[in-house]
Amino acid sequence: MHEWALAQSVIFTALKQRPKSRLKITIALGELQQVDEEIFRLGLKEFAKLEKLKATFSIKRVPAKLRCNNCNKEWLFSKGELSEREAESIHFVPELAHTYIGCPQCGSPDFTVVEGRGVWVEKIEVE
Amino acid sequence: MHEWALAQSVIFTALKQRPKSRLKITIALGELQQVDEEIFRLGLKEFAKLEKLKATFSIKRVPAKLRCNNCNKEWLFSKGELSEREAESIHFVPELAHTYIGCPQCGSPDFTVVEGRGVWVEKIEVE
Amino acid sequence: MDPRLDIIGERIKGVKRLIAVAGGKGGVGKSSVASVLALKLASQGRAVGLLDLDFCGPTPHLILGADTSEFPKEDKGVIPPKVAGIKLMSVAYYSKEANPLRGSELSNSIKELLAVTLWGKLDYLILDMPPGTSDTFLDVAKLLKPEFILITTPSKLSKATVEKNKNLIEEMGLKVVATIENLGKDIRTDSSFEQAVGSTKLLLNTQFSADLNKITEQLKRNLNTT
Amino acid sequence: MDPRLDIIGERIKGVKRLIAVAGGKGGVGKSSVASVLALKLASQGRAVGLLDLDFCGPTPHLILGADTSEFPKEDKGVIPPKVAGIKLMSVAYYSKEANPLRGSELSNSIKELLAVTLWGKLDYLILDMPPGTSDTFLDVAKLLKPEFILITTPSKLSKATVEKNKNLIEEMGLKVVATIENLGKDIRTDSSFEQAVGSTKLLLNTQFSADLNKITEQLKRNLNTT
Ligand SMILES: Nc1ncnc2c1ncn2[C@@H]1O[C@H](COP(=O)(O)OP(=O)(O)O)[C@@H](O)[C@H]1O
Ligand SMILES: Nc1ncnc2c1ncn2[C@@H]1O[C@H](COP(=O)(O)OP(=O)(O)O)[C@@H](O)[C@H]1O
Ligand SMILES: [Mg+2]
Ligand SMILES: [Mg+2]
Ligand SMILES: [Mg+2]
Ligand SMILES: [Mg+2]
Ligand code: NI
Ligand code: NI
Ligand SMILES: [Zn+2]
Ligand SMILES: [Zn+2]
Repeated sequence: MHEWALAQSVIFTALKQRPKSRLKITIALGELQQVDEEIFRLGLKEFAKLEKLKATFSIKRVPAKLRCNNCNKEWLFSKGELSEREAESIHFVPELAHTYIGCPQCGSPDFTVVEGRGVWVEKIEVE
Repeated sequence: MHEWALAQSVIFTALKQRPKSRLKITIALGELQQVDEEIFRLGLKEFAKLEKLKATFSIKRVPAKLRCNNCNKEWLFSKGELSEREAESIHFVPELAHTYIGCPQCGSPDFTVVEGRGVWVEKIEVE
Repeated sequence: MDPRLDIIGERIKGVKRLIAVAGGKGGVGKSSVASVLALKLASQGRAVGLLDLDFCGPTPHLILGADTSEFPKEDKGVIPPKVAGIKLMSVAYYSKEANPLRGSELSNSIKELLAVTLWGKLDYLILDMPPGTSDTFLDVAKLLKPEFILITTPSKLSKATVEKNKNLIEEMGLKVVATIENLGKDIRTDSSFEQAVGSTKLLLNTQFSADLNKITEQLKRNLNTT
Repeated sequence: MDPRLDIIGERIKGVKRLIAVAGGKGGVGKSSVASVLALKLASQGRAVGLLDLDFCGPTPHLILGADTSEFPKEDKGVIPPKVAGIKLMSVAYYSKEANPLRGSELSNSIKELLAVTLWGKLDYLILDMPPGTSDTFLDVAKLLKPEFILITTPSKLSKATVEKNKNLIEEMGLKVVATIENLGKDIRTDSSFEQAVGSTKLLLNTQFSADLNKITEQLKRNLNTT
């Protein structure tokens, strides 16, 4: 479960920022990476315990907005048309969306992930 | 005088946007490119006449703000330490700043031009 | 608004055919083919431009022995200097060092050169591409929509990469006019090539140059029909 | 905040020596040297990782004949699959096609792989670099600060490029441990190499491999002193 590795990175960010306090951490999960939220939450809990970090987590999911650099079309990522293997590849390396997805209007692989790529720490507050 | 080529591109942008009106065009000149404003203005006037575009031009100069990707230091570009030839090279291809300039704090050539790169059309208004 | 994007069309409107010499891998002979192809076409009376787009490893100026000690002349834009009849534009006029440029900066540099270079009337503008399918490739595909000549070597590694890139180019709606095997069946390994580097006169007399006859003729034939 | 940047140090803290195999030009043998060097060190009992960072032209998996049909196993992170004792991480497990990635996307992909790959304890982590001095080069210099082995060929074009890049690396405060001339005085052209590609057993018996003895011994000697 590589969600654990992603969760661990969030705990490291929190430790680096404010190691001693009781924290409220707000995390954005971009839909492009298709993170399994349940496993991710478990990872956060376990790594927080391991590192003796007191924290609560607020997780929001962010739709992945894509914009074509060729024709400016904007659309939302959905793994509808992708094979299991392609979707899983994007789960590991979100940029491979460019390998497996084309602009729905012009077909170009040259698009920008405007938002909703992957794991992002939005806020770390002292509770 | 390659300032004329830059001026011509601005006129083409204006023509594309609103060919028929009398325009007020606001242009930002980033200091990194060291554009000779006098020649640039002359170019704007001549190409506007040639293309039958009625326009006035408001030009503002924007200091070139650089930020190091390695150590986050921010500083302003000045051609102080550059040779004539190096400065002139940056005039033609502003990105060559990365070849000739290093971060004043850590020496890295890996910095971002936050603003003030070159010629930018900020606004085209109908007068 | 970036005014450069609005002038690029004007700058290349006098060009009859835009040809990108590309191929997945580095070191397969892209720059050698691009340079000698330009040289052959120019020596046969065609109006030819050569644009070096490999900012991290510019080479056509070395292959053609161009004098890069002076800046290109200017006249309401930048006039690409002529080398053996070829109008050559390259970052090498402006930098003799390694250019540590991120993709967005390569993208910006390319737009800048395209916006200010005055090519005039050309039969062929040949683009010498860097390896890979990153910013330069994507920008060229978007801004110039050229035809492609792909170069590979006989090696498995090179063939695998060029095949993938051919698929990508065609999926993007662009045309591959030829895939050339260098150091192999189409262009043979030429032990005299390295010595000829730097001299346009010697280059034209190499076996390498002779092996480019077929593609040169193909490009000449189709000039009026496309 | 990008949490990946805070975990990368943790992921490589068990690595004794980080070595980037680079060189300005493509096709000079970077991937061949990186792969066979990793193979030699592993065959001599060293713990070795190999990270393929050429996302637009991945090759070590082809050179080593790695099975990329299955995804790497996971256990609180991604476990790099072993090939002949080498822990190999590559985009090739996740894509068999051309990856049209802009520089910022290459940068993102590299950070992602570095953030999730569990290398464990290694004597050497060898980085197979793409050509050029763009995003991958700049990110590696910044995030990993490796030592560099530079590869060139005897050609003027390649030597000119590698010399420039050596200057750049040293100006950035990083170390070049060796510049190796491939297809020339340090590693000879090996007509059997192409046939050995894909078989780690055959590769170890090539002249190419023998020609890497010197650099292999150099790397082994200095392991405990750095
Ligand atoms: N057919 C050939 N015979 C001999 N040497 C060649 C041949 N093609 C290319 N070379 C040499 O191979 C090297 C790489 O060629 P180059 O054109 O720079 O490749 P690329 O532009 O694809 O990186 C150069 O040193 C060049 O002189
Ligand atoms: N010493 C050598 N003898 C024979 N072939 C070689 C040698 N070094 C490299 N090659 C071949 O040259 C080509 C380019 O090598 P590669 O390692 O992929 O270069 P790079 O990673 O620098 O692009 C490959 O086909 C490889 O098999
Ligand atoms: Mg992520
Ligand atoms: Mg500009
Ligand atoms: Mg080249
Ligand atoms: Mg390689
Ligand atoms: Ni996972
Ligand atoms: Ni000028
Ligand atoms: Zn599109
Ligand atoms: Zn700095």
